[in-house]
Parts: sequence; structure tokens; C-alpha cells
Amino acid sequence: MLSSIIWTPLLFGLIGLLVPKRFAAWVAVFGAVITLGLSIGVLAGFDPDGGMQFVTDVNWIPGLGVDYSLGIDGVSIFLVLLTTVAWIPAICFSAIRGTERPALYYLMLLAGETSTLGAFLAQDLLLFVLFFDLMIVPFYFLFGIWGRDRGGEGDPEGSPGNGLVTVQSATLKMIVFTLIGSLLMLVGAIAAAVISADGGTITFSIQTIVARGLPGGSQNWIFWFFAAAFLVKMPAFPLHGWMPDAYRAAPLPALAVFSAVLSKVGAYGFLRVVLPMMPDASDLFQTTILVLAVGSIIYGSAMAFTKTDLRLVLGFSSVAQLGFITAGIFAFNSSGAEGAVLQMVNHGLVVVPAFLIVAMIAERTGSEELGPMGGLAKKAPVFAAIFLIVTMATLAIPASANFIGEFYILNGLFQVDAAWAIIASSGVALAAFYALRMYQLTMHNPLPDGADSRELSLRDALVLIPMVAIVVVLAFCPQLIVHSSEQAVDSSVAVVREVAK
Amino acid sequence: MSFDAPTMDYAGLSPIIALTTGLVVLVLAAVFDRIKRFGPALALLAYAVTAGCLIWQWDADVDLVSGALRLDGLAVVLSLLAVVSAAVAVLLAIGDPSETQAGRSDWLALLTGSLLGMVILTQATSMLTFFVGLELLSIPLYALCGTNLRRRESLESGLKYLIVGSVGSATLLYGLAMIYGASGATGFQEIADGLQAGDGMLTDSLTLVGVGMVAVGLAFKISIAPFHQWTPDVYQGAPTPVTAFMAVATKAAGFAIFIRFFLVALGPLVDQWDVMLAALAALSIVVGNVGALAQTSLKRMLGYSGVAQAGYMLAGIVTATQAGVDALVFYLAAYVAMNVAAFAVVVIRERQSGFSDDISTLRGLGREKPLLAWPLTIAMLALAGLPPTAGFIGKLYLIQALVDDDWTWLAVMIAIGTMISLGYYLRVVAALWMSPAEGDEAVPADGTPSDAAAAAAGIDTASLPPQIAGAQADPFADPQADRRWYLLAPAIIAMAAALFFGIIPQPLVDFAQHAGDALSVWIS
Amino acid sequence: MTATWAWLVLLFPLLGSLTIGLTFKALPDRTAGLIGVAAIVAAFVCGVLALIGLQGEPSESRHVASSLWEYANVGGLKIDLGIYVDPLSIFMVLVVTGVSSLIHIYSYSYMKSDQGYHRFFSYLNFFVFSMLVLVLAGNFVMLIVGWALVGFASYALISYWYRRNTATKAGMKAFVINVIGDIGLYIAAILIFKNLGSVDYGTVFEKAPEVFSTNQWEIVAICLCLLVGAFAKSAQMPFHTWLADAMEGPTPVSSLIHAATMVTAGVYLIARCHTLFELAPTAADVAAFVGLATLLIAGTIALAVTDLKRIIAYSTMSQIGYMFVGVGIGAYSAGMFHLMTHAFFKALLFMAAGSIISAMANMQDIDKMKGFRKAMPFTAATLIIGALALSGFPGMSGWFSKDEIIDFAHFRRGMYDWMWVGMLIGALMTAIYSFRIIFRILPGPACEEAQYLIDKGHVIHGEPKNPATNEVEDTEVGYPGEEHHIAEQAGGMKFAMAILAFLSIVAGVLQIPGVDEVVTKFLEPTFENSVFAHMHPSTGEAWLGLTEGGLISIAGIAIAWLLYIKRPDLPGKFRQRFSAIHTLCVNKWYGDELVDFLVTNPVKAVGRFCNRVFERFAIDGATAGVAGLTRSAGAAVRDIQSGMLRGYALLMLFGILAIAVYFLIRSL
Amino acid sequence: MDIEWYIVLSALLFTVGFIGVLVRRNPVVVLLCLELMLSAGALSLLAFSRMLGNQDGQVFVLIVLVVAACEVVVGLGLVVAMYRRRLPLDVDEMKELKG
Repeated sequence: MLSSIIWTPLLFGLIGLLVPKRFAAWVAVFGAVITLGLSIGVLAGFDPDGGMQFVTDVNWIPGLGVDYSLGIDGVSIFLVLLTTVAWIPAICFSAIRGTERPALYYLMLLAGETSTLGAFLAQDLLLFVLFFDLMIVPFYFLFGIWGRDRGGEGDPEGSPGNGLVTVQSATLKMIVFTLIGSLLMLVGAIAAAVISADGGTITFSIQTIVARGLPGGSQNWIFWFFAAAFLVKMPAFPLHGWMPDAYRAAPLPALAVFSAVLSKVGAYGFLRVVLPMMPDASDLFQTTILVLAVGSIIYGSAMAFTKTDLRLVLGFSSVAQLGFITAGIFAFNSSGAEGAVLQMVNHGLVVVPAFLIVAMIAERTGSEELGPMGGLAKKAPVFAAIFLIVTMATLAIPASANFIGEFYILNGLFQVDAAWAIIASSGVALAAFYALRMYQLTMHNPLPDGADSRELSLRDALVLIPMVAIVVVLAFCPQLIVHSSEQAVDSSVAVVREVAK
Repeated sequence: MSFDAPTMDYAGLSPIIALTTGLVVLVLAAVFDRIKRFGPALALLAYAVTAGCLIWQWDADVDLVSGALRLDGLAVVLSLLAVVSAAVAVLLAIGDPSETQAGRSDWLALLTGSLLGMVILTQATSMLTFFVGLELLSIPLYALCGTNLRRRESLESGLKYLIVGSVGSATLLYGLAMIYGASGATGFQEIADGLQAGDGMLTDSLTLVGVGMVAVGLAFKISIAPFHQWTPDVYQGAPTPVTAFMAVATKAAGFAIFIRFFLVALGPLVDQWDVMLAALAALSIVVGNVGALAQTSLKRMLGYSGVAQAGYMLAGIVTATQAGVDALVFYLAAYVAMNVAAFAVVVIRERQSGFSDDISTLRGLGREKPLLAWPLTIAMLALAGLPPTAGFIGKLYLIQALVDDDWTWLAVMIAIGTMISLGYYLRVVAALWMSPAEGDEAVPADGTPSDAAAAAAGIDTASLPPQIAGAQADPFADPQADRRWYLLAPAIIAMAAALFFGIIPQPLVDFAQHAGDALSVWIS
Repeated sequence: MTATWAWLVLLFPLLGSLTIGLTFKALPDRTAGLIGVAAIVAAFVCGVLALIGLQGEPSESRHVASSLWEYANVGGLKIDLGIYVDPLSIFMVLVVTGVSSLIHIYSYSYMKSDQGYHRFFSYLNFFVFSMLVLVLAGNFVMLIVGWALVGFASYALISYWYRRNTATKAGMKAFVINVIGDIGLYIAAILIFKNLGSVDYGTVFEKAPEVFSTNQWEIVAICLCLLVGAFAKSAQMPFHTWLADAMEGPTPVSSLIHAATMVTAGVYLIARCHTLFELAPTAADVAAFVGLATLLIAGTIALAVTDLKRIIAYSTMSQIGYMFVGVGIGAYSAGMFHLMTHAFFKALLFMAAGSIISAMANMQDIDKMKGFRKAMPFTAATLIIGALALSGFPGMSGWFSKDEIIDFAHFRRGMYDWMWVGMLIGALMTAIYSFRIIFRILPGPACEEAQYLIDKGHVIHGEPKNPATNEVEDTEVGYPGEEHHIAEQAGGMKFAMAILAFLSIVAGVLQIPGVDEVVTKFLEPTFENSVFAHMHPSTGEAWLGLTEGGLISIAGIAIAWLLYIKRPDLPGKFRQRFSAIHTLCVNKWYGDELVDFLVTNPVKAVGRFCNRVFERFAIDGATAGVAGLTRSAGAAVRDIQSGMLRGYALLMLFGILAIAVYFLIRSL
Repeated sequence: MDIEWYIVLSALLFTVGFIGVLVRRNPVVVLLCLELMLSAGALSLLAFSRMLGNQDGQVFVLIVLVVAACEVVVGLGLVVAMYRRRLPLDVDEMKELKG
């Protein structure tokens, strides 16, 4: 069952290579929808109190002790759903507009989905690392082939970082940064398995390693090998150096899913791997990680309201949001961690439409710079309304599920130390500022010459509205997610809590 | 007078016999013009028979020729790799200027001779066979490098390789002499016994300096820094089929004897040499990777990359464990696949583009000739160690062996080296997929000056090799090269192998473990 | 049953908002307006029914908690989608829906020529929904939800004419300041959960006295955090700067949100949490003092500025200051009563102002207005009624409500006597600035626009300008043109204003000391556990206070008459004489500049620093540095690779020597 | 006579050969020096063989001599090929390949 979820997208991607070019897009859409259907099927059969479910466990490389082992629990199920949901609008958006070399494009996009789902479902440490590394490959191609060079066009505030970016340097930066972390993680994963085996049979099963436990001294360095991978992936301050260039160069539909889902794998990794496997080290480095997380919140927000490139505003807002999520996880209580999981889903759901909206704005104004735009709401009330909802969800206005996520995170942080919560909460105010700034400077104010305020096309609306609808529905009952994941999330952090005592 | 002739195990010797026969036939064929045309077929037939014999002897574990040779899993596995890469070289050489100018049959005879040296080397268990095999491997290669007579670089590379290689051989010989002096034996097992038996021989300066010089000599052959400097020059200068052969097969044979000599003969000294080899491995990883960074010649870049890869593989020996050997062999096998894929494409591109292997000649290939672009792309991703390729599993295997034996810092070095390596492997990928083809350059699609893109990729468009200009006049140029099955097939098969063993690695793991099992007597 | 009615109160405005919002293309404008009005009136009716239901209960059980479903529940922090109905919330529901109904009716006419009619009513209905969520919330998280949603609605309506730069800026300011207030509430809610294990009103108010001792630091912290929220929403110092700018919104919005309902939410919050504030008297005193400071400062500003809507806005701040003092010192019912009467007369004042502004072709400067008594007699009458009520003229509603607060401060003695004095001074200023408006606008020869109205019978059509900056702007921002309605000619507006005028006059009857005291009695079940529940001045003292208040009010009106009618040269002289004070007041005590200096600029500086310095040098620099290091290592390797064979041999020699030396050392 | 003398002599030979490779620019002379280096190895093999009293070393030396000859043949062949292409016979001029 889980295998079929993982491999269906890739299968359809490959089918897309065989059919005539003009059908490739619709094959991809079909594949993504089937994957969503499968994941909903899993959700239907999911038991919130059942621990790890739908387990698949096959020897993959017996010579190395690596298994093809999949499973789903409360932590991963909604991230899987998020993935399968998020890919659909991205693919549809591209399908409506058409791309160059469509077969390859959709193959890469769907391969990205496969590897992301793999990372969420893997229960074998090495399989996780493998999928984690694999994720970056299709996105490297997506960004590199379908991205474009960005000049320093229209830079009213003269802000640096809006200079020339070439696709090649941007993608190279991205992949090198990401792999710095993940190669170290590979070493760390192997070390974890080897050390925990302590001379016995080496196995990479996460549950076995957790059960065997790691000695405290080894935990400390293995922790950082993993943390490096996850923090870069998110990205967290100050390891976000790859993000601005990559975001500016990337094609927007691919960027949408990248930002929405791939960044979550890092946070997920903390919850799935780092906390249970290295509880002592997690406890030991709690403050350090919290400093980084809170630093991400502040720095991401500060950058987000300074940047004029819409992609960067969203990119740095993601840095800030991921800061919240990391902080929640490292509060080591169910409130914080559960808030983090909820926030992962929420942020993913919000970011996809946000980036697609940026693409639509760029179509209307010919620019992605905030300075020379505005007034787009004039003839596009539906567009503006959708963007408004997305903006409000981004800034986590109370009544949105994002608020509940942040609230629980802050509550969790407060249990650690009030100071964390108070500093982190300044991120909420800053978020209000940058998100609203983004909305106002595009939709409000006078319409500049050359910009074309026009309403969403019906097809675009059909892409955006379901996402927004999910956001709205979740706003009414975040408990849907909270309830199903609480048990699993709590068991992840409980390990550390035990140690901390 | 009774004569105590050594017992001949003809079954065990069959690979060598088959190959020698092939060699003789090829040399003879040179005389007959009619048969000459079938040289490649003859060579391939000989290799096929050799490979058949090797597979027939898959489970062999015998001493041959009174302990001068030994046919076991290690020998079979690594010989197979060498034979496969030689066969690929034969295919890639069809229509190559070097092969034509040197006289087809002669060229093939040289290649077969070198291959024979390799097969002997993989089986060698005595200093004599060791040295003979090594020289039999090397000397034809020196000549092969210089076979493209009209290119100055080819001759230059041949002579450079010869001189540097001979220094290496001499150093090796000197080291062997010292070990002989210290242990009083030439057979590997006897050396180990002699060293252990002799009083204080394990830490004697004579022994240790000997070990050092042997290590240096072997390091030359497998391009370990700081003895790597011939590698980029020779890789670039030699005819590409030779480079392909050299890159892969020499490493297979070199590592075979490295493993056998250090783990069997010098096994008792493991605590003496492991740190030295680790240091050499780390140095190679760094030097190879940073050296490759700004190269414009693809072959030269692969040369540096070979230095780095040799560093990774040497790490497998450092552990002196069976897992380390398994990992090394696995990596070597994966390395064969990735390099064959890469070099095959280089050969095709060379013939199409007037014998330039500049990375800029690859631009836009992804759009125009995906069948060429994909093998090279996969090869680069595999060399960079990205999933889902065999390269990733290979690194994983190596790192696991290292971590298991408490060489975590070396594992981290591999990780760091891999990060640096992305800088040049991905430049190739970027050139394939992310740059407009050369013809489009005048009209950049997005209006930004393409100089910037080129500069970012480190390609100086002004200094393209002059060969491009003379492309039309070149008699060996072959615009249809991308349709030649004998060029394309190796590329595609190798790509498929690199992917297949990345997704289903277990067969290759078994293959590698067969090699490691052969040493189970000597190492844990 | 009460709960059901309360849910229906919430449902109607939400439905109205959604219906209008989703059918903006299908429904004609008038229908949309009618739906909007109907939704609010229905909510009002349901509110009344809920009131009846509640009154049917015995006094001690006059509160109902109801929950639709579990909103979220993690780690013991259980949040229900729940409401809490008691006299206080019903009181607020009635005030909100009542005033909203009238303002909707007013808007139905007033906004007629606006292009975004649907949008306006959708937002307005949504605002009412949010405000009702705020007052009906059953726990602190729901309170935050309502709190933030009204902030959002307020933002949307301030920026309603979104193509006006000043409007969008004002909206942003209001929103961000309100979010800062929200954060105060977040932290308060988290603190409450941490100490009391729940965020439900019922549990919290029950357990708080058992858990906390008086002035224990936790409870003080909770209350101060609550106050941050309250100050921000109610535009109290130092979070007051957004309210004056919020006047960029359409006048009905100013009337509803920024006068009658939303801005008084802070008062409601303190009253709602009186149990907590009584445990933290320090915090309550802070609330009272901030209220006092705000009412005085806002009063002085209202005396100086000339923008009609901004004068009323500062007056609002000032009046809310009174309410804060009221609930801060324990005069809860008085505070709530003033909240109600203020809603009536301030809404009325804004409506009248809106009528005049549309007649002035969107000009808001009172210096340019003159002679509207003849041009717009009905508006003039309502304006006078509003001003009288505001200044606490004897017999008017404001007289009863404001003076009850002032009197209670005197009653509590001690330092509260200083407050009493302060509030009396404030009352004097209130009377002066109220009648400054009246005396400047109404009498005298008609100005050009007023004359035009008298002559032509419709509104003058001026060139559309931004009233704040006088920049010419496009007409599509909903500029009131010729067709625009003014109170004199629009039935809806007239109706709403008439009712409010009536209420402004008579609402005081509800709370005649010693006679009925309806509000106090009605709210008694909510405040019965308060220490101040049975503390109030005697009837005699109350009447004494009312007399003082009345005298001050009359004195203030007299001064205004002196200044603006009898000796119109005096204000100019004062201005010259006390130019420093005048400058201070006209510039709103430099509140904006202070906030800019202390908060906005540092934050922006941090942003600039991050962007231009840190990102460039530390992040990009480190990246480039590592890349450069690697590259230069590569260059070094390539330099050594000189092509010179003898160089290679030399390097080998070094290698051999190094290894030989290593082994020689090992062998020693 | 002590074995040390032979070792020292062979070491000297090796060094002289190496120095020759380092300092001489004519490829033919370089090839000669390489022969010296190989001879150094051969000499010590012979010496050890005598010392140890087994014949392996001497057999080895025979093989070394053959190998040395082969090496020189190929080397000279390349030198001739270069000469025929009128390339300068100077190892320092062989720097087309670098970087």
C-alpha cells in the first residue's frame, strides 16, 4: 500500500515519457490524483492509536543490513497527505500553462514526489537518508533546466541579494549546501547503526536503533551530523545561504512544492530520527537549537520585510516559519511538537498557493519585484480575496489553523522558558508586517502603468481554490490533524523528556 | 634425470592461456591484411573466452605455478572488471585515429598485452609475478598512450607516462628488494611468515622503508596523491579509448595487487601502514577534488576525479577488513560502469566535434541528443555519489566499512570530498542541460549576456581549443558517431548498470563479497 | 435555549458576510445591502431573545457555556469552539448588534455610490461576526480569535479604499499594532494555562482566586499581558497612534468600529476578567492610570487638530480612557454603561460628520466648514445632540455615564482622588472640543460647499482628492460624488441618526442613581463575586457628582462659546502665546514619531542590517569564502601541475621522502 | 664485506638515477637514469640474495633486466616518434598538458 503511494508518481512520470508530448501533462495530473487517492485510502484505514501502521519490510541490501522498510504513523501521515495534495496544484498549474520538454519536466516533478514520499515513509534509517538525498536530484534538474537567470532588474530599495543570479550557480549552491548536510548525515546514520549494534548484526531499522540506544558520547557528534542536514534543508538561519539564489532562479510551480514540502522533511527528520535516537544529545543541545530556531524566526522575518523580491519574501518567511516549527519540536513537550506538526502541514498548504499566486502576479505585471507593482485587486476581486486568505493564513491570524499551530508552539516553548516564547512571539508581529506588506504592495495602492489587473482564469481558480478551501476547512477543525498525530508525536518527544528528567 | 616440474593446473590457468592465445593471434593477424579488419572481433572473442574461463573458474581457490599465482575470488572478480573495460575500449576504439594510425591489430595487441598483465597482476602472489604483471600492464600502456601519432599531446602523454611510471616501477622494485631482504622470501605468504618469524623485523627500518617504497610504487599506478601528477596529463593526452581503459582497468588491477600485497604479505604490519595509507587517501581526496574544480577538459577533469576516487577506494584498504575490501571492490565495479558511460560519451562527442573534449562542447546536448546526455548525466551523478546510482551505494558501503573499523574521520573526509566534487561533476550536468547549445549562444533566450553564464560555469569561451576550427578537415571526424551502436551501446549499458545497481545493489554486493571472501583467511 | 440563540447571533452575520461576498457578481447592490442589514437585525433579534432566555434563569445561574466541537486539544491545553453567555456578554451583544444595525442602515444609503458596495457590506457583516465572537467567546483562545478577527476586519475596512496609499498605510499600522496586542493576549492565555491548567472562562475565573494570592507576580504578569491586548485594541497609550489614521476608512466604519464597538473591546476584556484584575490590583491601577493619561492627552489633541474625523477619533480615545479608568478602579457597570452611551453618541457624531464631509466633497478640515446650520438642519441637530451627550450636559446620557465613573474614583479616595481631578479636567476639555466642532461648523455664513447645497439641493462635485494629503486621486476609490447621499436627503441615514439621537438623549434613564440603575442590576450576576460589587457611592454622593459634572460641562460649553463665537480671535492668540503646547498637541504629542523612533525605526534598521550587512557579509561572505578557499586550493593544485615532468618527479621525491621519514621515525 | 656497503651503493645508484631524472632534460638521458634506478633495485636484490643464500633474488634480477630493456625500447620508440614529428627533444618542452 505504502509502496504504491511512493512509486505511483514515478510510474506515471515514466508513462509520460512514452505518450505524445501534449498528453504528458495530463498523465502527470492523473498520476498525482491517483497518488492522492491512495494516500486518502491510507488515511481512511489509519488508526490514530495504532502506532506504526501499513508496515512493509523487505530485505533490500542484506549485505549491508539495509531494508526496504516503510511504515506510517501519526507524525508522517499528514505530511504524506500534504505532499500528495501539494503536488496536484503545482502540476495542474504547469499543465495549464505548458512547459518546454513536458515529458521530462513532469518526470522530474513526479520523481520529486516519489522521493519526498519515500523520505516520509521510510522506517529504515538508510532508506530515509537515501530518499532524503534523492529528493534534491529532480529538483536540481527542475530548477536548472526550467529555471531562469535573474538579473538585478527593478531594485528600488537597492537591496543586495537582488543582483545577478545564474541558474547554474544557484542550483550548484543549493545542491552543495544540501549535500553538505546529507552526506554528513549518511556518515552519522551509518555510525548510529554501527555503534548501536555494538558488534552485533548491523541493522538500520530506526525502531531497532532507538531500542538499542546510543551511548551518550557518540550521540553528541551524530546529533550534529543529522542536525546539519536538517537545518540546511529547512533552511534555518544561518545555514540558509543557498536559499535566496535558488528561490530566485527556480520555476515557480516546482518552487511551490519545494518550499511547501521539502523543507518539512528536515523538521520531520528531527522528530522521526534525532529526538528518539539521540535523546541525550537533543537534551544537551536544546538551547543551541532553540537559539538557531529563534534566530531563524527573527532573522527570517527581518529579511522578509526588507526584501522586495516576492519569492524572497516568501522564502524568508519560510525560514521564519521553519524556525517556529523547529522551536516547537525542541520544546520537548507534546504541545510544542504537536504544534510543530500542525504548523508543518499548515505552512505547506499555504505556501503552495502563495507561490502560484506569485506566478500569476508576475504574469500580470511582468515582474516579481514589490516596488513597481500594486493595485491588482482592481479588476480581480476573487484573486485578491484568495490572496488575502493566503496572506492571513501566512501571518497565522487567529482562527486559522496556523494560529493554533503557533499557539501550541509558543505554549510548548513557554514550558521550557518564558523568554523563548516571548522572543519567538515577536516573530508573529513581524509576520503580520511582512505578509501584509506583500499583500498590499501587490493588490492594493494605485495600479502602475503596464500592469494588467485581470481576474483569475477559471482553470487557475480551480487550481487555487481547493488549496484555499483546505486551509479554510482546517481553520475550523485543526483537531482533525491534532487528534490523529498526538499519540505518535508525543511518543517521539517523550523519549527526550524521560532523559531530561 | 628426473625433473620436478611444477604441477600445471590448466583449468586455473585457462584465463591466462586464453588471453595469451588471443594476444598471439592478434600479433600474427597484423601480418595478414585480410584478417586485420576483423581485429576487433578477434579481440572481443578472446576477451569473451577469457571472461568465460573466469566465470567457469568462479569458485576456484587454487595456487598456480608453485604459488606464483593464485586464482581466487579476488582475482576472478577484478580480472572480470579489467576484461570488461578492455572490451569496452576495443569497441570505443573502432574508428579512432589512434587505432588506425597504430595499425589496428598492433593496437589491439598492445591492449591485450596490457590486459594480460592485469590478469596476471590480479592473481600474483609472488614478488616476481607482481613485478612482471605490473610491467606487462604498464609498458604496452605507455605505447598505447602515444599511438595517436599526429597529436603532439598523445606523444607527450606517452613519454610522460613512461618516465613517471618508470620512476614508480623503480621505486617499487627498490621497495620489493628491501622487503625481500627483510623477509628473505618472494612469495606473499612467505614474506608474511618471514617478517613475523624474524626478530624485530616488523618494526625494522629496512622493512618499513621497503613498505613505504612499495606503497609509493603502487600509488603511482592507481594515481594516489602526491604521486598522481601524471594522471590528468596522461588522461587528457592519451587517445580517449586508452584513457577509458586506463582509468578503469589499471585501477582494478592496481587495487587487486594493492589488496593482496598489503593484506597478505604485509598483513602483519597493518598497524604500521594503515595511518600512512589513510593519510594518502585523505590527501588524494582533497587534491583530486579541488584539482578537478576548474578544469575545462572533460578528460582532464575525469583524471582528477580518478585521483579522488582512488582516494575513496584506498580507504577500503585502510580498514584492512573484509568489509573494506568488499566495499572497495563494489566501488570499483560501480566505478567501471560510471566511467565507461562517461568515456563512451566523450568519445562520441570528440568525433562529432573535431576532437575536443572541452566541457563547452557538451552544451545543449540534453535538448538535442538526450541519448548522449543521459549516460553522461547518470555517470556524473554516480561519480558524485547521488542516489539512485551505484555510486551512492558504493560510498555508503565504504563509509560503513570505515565507520565500522573506527575510521570515522576518513568517512567524513569522503563526505567532504564528495561535496567538493559536486562543483565539477554538476558543471558537466549543467552544461548538458542548463546551457543553450553553442549555436544559440548569439541569441540568449532570456536577454542576459551569456558571457555571465559562461563565466559562472568557468568556461572561457574565448579560449576554446583551436581543434574546433579545423573540425571540417579532420579525416577521423564522424558526425554520425552518435548513431554507431558500438559507441552508444557501452554508454547505455553502463548507464543502465549504474542505475540498476543503485536500485538493486545486492547482486553487485554479492559480486564484491566474492572477492572479499577470498581473503577471509588473512583478514577478519 | 439561550445558547442556541447566542449561536444564532453569531451565525447570521457570518452567513450575511459569506452570502454577500460570494454573490458579488450575481446580486444587485441594493439586495446585498438589504441582506447585510437583515443579517444584523436578525442577530439583534436573536440577541434580544437570548437576553430574554437568560433573564428567565435565576440570578445565580445566569451564565451558559456551550461548545460546538473540540477545536484542538494537545497536552492538556484543550480548546473548545465554545461560547459563554452571561449578562455581560449579552449586554455587549446587544450594544454591538444594536448599533451595528443602525450603522448598516445608515451605510445602506451612505455607501450607495461606492463601487465596492458588496465588498463593503461583506466586510461590515464580517466585522460584526468577529466582534460577536469576541464578546461571546467561551475561552481565552476564542477570545483571541475574535480579537484578531476584528483586527482583520478593521484592517480590511480601513484599507477599504485600497487604491489610496494613505488608506493602505493606515490599515497596515492598525493591523500591526493590533497584532502586537494579540501577542499580549497569546502570552496571557499561555500563562493562564500554565498556572490554571485551562483557558475556559468558567474554570479560570473559578480557580484563579484559589491559585493566586493578591498581587502574586504571575497574576500581575497575566493581567499586564491582557492589558497590552486591551490597550492596543482600544487605542490607549502607547498603542494609540493607529486610531487617528484609521479615519482613512469610510465614515460608517469609523462610526461602527473605531468609535462604537471594536475599540471598546479592551474595556470589555477588563470587565470580563475582573476576577483576575482584582487579584492584581497593581495591574488594575495600571489600566486606570493609562486610561487617565490617554484621556487627558487625547483631550488636548482633540482641542488642537482641525480634521473633523480626527477630532472625534481623539475624543473616542479620550472617552475610552474614561472607561478604562472605570473598569480599572472597579466601577464595572459604570464603565460598561459609559461604553453603551458612548456607542450611541459617538456613532451619532460620526454619522453627522460623515454627512457633513460628503457635503464638503470629502473635505474634512473644520477650518473650511461654516454655516451648515442652514444647509443641513437635521444633521446640525443631531450633531448638537451628540456633542451635548459627549460633553455630559445635564440630562443627556453621557452625563449619567461619565459622571458615574468620575464619582466612583472620588468615592475610592486615596490616590484615586487624583484621578478624579484628572477626569474632571478631562470632562472640561471634552465639553470644549465638542462645542468647538459645533461652533466652528454650524453657525455663521455658509461656506462655498454649504451654499452650493442650499442652492442646488445636491452635493458639490469637487475634484477627487485625498483628504489627508490633498493629492488628486482616481475616482474609483469610492469617492463621494454628486449622487452621494447626505443625511438630509437619505431616509436610511436619517432614520439611523434619529434613533441614535434619541438614544443619546434618553439612555441615561437606565441608570438614574437611586432610581432604577438598570445596568448595574442587569450586570450584577457577572460581577457578583467582585469585591466592588456592593461598593458604590450613596445616592446623595452620586447626585452630588452629577451636579459637579453638569456644571463643568456647562462651563466647558461656555468657554467654547467664548472662544469660538464671542471672541474668535482668542484661539489664535492662545496659539501664539502657547505655541509650544499647541505644536505639541497638533502633532499629537509626537506619538507617531516616538513609536517610529523607539520601535519602527529600530526594527527597520535591524531589517536593513540583516539584509545589507549580515546577509551580504556573513552569509554570502562565508559561502563565498569557503567556495573561494576551495577554488584557490584548486588553483594551487593546478599550479603545481605545471606540465613540467621534472616538477612531477620532484613532488614524487618529496612524497617518497615524507613516507620514508615517517617510517624511519616509526621504526625508531 | 658487509651487506651494508651493497645497500649503500644501491641507494647511491638509486639517488643518482633519481637526481638524473630531476636535472636532465634530454629524454634519452632521462631513460638512462631510469635504467640506473632499476639497476639499483637489481643490485640490492642480488646482494640480499647472496646474503640470504636463496636464488629467488637472482631470478628476479633476470626479469628486471628484461623489463628494463622493454621499457627503454618503448621509451626510445616514443622519442623517435617525437623526433619524426620534429618536436623538441626536451622534457621541459613537454608541457602542452598541464593545469
